[in-house]
Amino acid sequence: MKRDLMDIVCCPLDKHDLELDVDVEEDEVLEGTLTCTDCGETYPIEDGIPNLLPPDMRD
Amino acid sequence: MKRDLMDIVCCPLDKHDLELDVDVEEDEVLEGTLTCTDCGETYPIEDGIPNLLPPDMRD
Amino acid sequence: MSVREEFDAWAAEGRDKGMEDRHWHTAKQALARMPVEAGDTVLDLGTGSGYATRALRERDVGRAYGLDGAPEMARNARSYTDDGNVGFVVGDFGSLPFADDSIDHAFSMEAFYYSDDPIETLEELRRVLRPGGTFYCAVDFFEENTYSHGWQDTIEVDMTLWSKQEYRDGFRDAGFYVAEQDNLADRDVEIPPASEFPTEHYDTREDMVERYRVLGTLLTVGVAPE
Amino acid sequence: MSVREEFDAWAAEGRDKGMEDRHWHTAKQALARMPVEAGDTVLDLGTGSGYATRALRERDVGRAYGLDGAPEMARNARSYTDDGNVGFVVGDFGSLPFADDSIDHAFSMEAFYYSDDPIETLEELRRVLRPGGTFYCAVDFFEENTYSHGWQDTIEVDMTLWSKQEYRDGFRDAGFYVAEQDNLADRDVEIPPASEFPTEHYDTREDMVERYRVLGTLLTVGVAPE
Ligand SMILES: Nc1ncnc2c1ncn2[C@@H]1O[C@H](CSCC[C@H](N)C(=O)O)[C@@H](O)[C@H]1O
Ligand SMILES: Nc1ncnc2c1ncn2[C@@H]1O[C@H](CSCC[C@H](N)C(=O)O)[C@@H](O)[C@H]1O
Repeated sequence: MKRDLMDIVCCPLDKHDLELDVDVEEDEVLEGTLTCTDCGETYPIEDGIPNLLPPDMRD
Repeated sequence: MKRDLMDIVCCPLDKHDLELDVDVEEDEVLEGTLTCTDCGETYPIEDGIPNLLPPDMRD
Repeated sequence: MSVREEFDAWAAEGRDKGMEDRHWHTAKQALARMPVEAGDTVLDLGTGSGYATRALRERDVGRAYGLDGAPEMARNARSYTDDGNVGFVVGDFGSLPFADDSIDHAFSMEAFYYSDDPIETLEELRRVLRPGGTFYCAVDFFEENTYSHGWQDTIEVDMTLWSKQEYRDGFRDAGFYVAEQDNLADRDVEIPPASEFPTEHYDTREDMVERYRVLGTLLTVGVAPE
Repeated sequence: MSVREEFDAWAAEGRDKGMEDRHWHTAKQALARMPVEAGDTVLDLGTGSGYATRALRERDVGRAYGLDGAPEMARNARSYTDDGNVGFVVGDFGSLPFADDSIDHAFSMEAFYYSDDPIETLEELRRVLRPGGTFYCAVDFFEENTYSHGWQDTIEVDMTLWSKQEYRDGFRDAGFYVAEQDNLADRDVEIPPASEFPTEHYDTREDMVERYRVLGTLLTVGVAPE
């Protein structure tokens, strides 16, 4: 994901802003974590794709 | 014109309600006059068709 | 010349019927897309022969009104139907004789660009449409359709030649949301084989195909906000 | 079975590409009607192979995002483009991970009816669209298209079978204005001569013509109010 996705993305559960932690970045963020600034729920970024499914639908 | 046109028709100039005077009526109003309840401008109904052009465009 | 004089003359010559036949090819497509419901009140601006007003009524709307600035057009239109829920009114695009929020949906074919002041006309439409009401505006005379540019020379009423982008911008300037824009292909007009070109109007078959099947009729759909 | 399991399996079998080829026939018509402007942010719901996301980007929008509930679909979609202004997100229709008013226009082809709760999905869309933003919802699976009714038997995700009227009502229940509804004819699919019928799927040529050229794809366009 490109960093400018942060402008519009939010926590799918409570719609609060997310915080980005980057593990691997090239042209875009390839691995990392998005954390809700309100409820603290975390969402993984894998192979450049953020997984923003509600946690109970993730697996 | 049918009388139910009165529900939605208004003076083209100031958008106030019109008052209907009927001269000839069969199934619908064939001849008559529409008069603005505010500015007093009159609009003819001829052969069942109201002429609601602004007066300066009428002829 | 005034709209009244120009188009009263057309009506007297029976040109209302000829337009109906030609315009139906694409007007029917625009009409089919309109989200009208049973009981709605709908308006056809620059109704000419009134065919679109009649077609909307067939979709079970409550009342369908056709407005035209030429009394002879309205008179002809009235003579083509005896449906009591269809009515015709003589009036001008720039000063609509309808109350605020009184119309559910409005349609116009090949008429909008004759307006004296198109933005004013759009503002008037916004005023008379209820929130969420649509204005389906269909025109063959537009910037990208270069084949239409010569029409102005044959008509004494001033015509507005907007591009697709100018239609979107104009609708927004007047406070409409723009919901859709499309070129409606005329698939009904017959296009002769290549050997018959040049014709009176087209140098090549490709030109005529571009005019009708590609450029067709420009439809812009506006939605009135709250 | 969950959306994730069902459609991850489809992605693994390469069915995303087959859908792209078939759905393009009518999806391209819906996309062409969208009133997008340069710089807009657009969203493709249930993006599959991502073809509509890519097509919107070609219209010079600023950013085009495809959302899909199946990670393998999003992974495939990502692999088909290296345009930095196209992005893919895994997420569910019922809990969109986008801020209020953050999207200019949204599109969806053959995906909406998989939603767990279609009204909730429409409400979510209304929330993320800015006032005046549109949702172009295209489906082949709808009540009037009886040829599609059997699909549910082959898919383990529950599908919503709405009629044209139910689409209009559902959009309005969720607070959308309905700007347009249309059946987009698939004119690209080849229909064999009558002598080749019955085929595996159609008893008669007339049936196949009705399915593709008449019923086609149902498009409903909603506009988000203030
Ligand atoms: N300013 C204006 N106010 C009201 N009617 C107008 C107008 N300018 C043009 N018209 C009307 O618009 C019509 C254009 S011709 C198109 C007629 C019809 N809609 C059709 O598709 O065939 C004429 O009948 C003309 O009288
Ligand atoms: N509830 C849900 N949330 C997110 N995506 C969903 C979903 N239900 C179905 N989908 C996705 O919607 C897609 C339907 S298949 C259609 C794909 C593409 N739009 C095309 O036209 O070909 C699948 O990729 C599936 O994973």
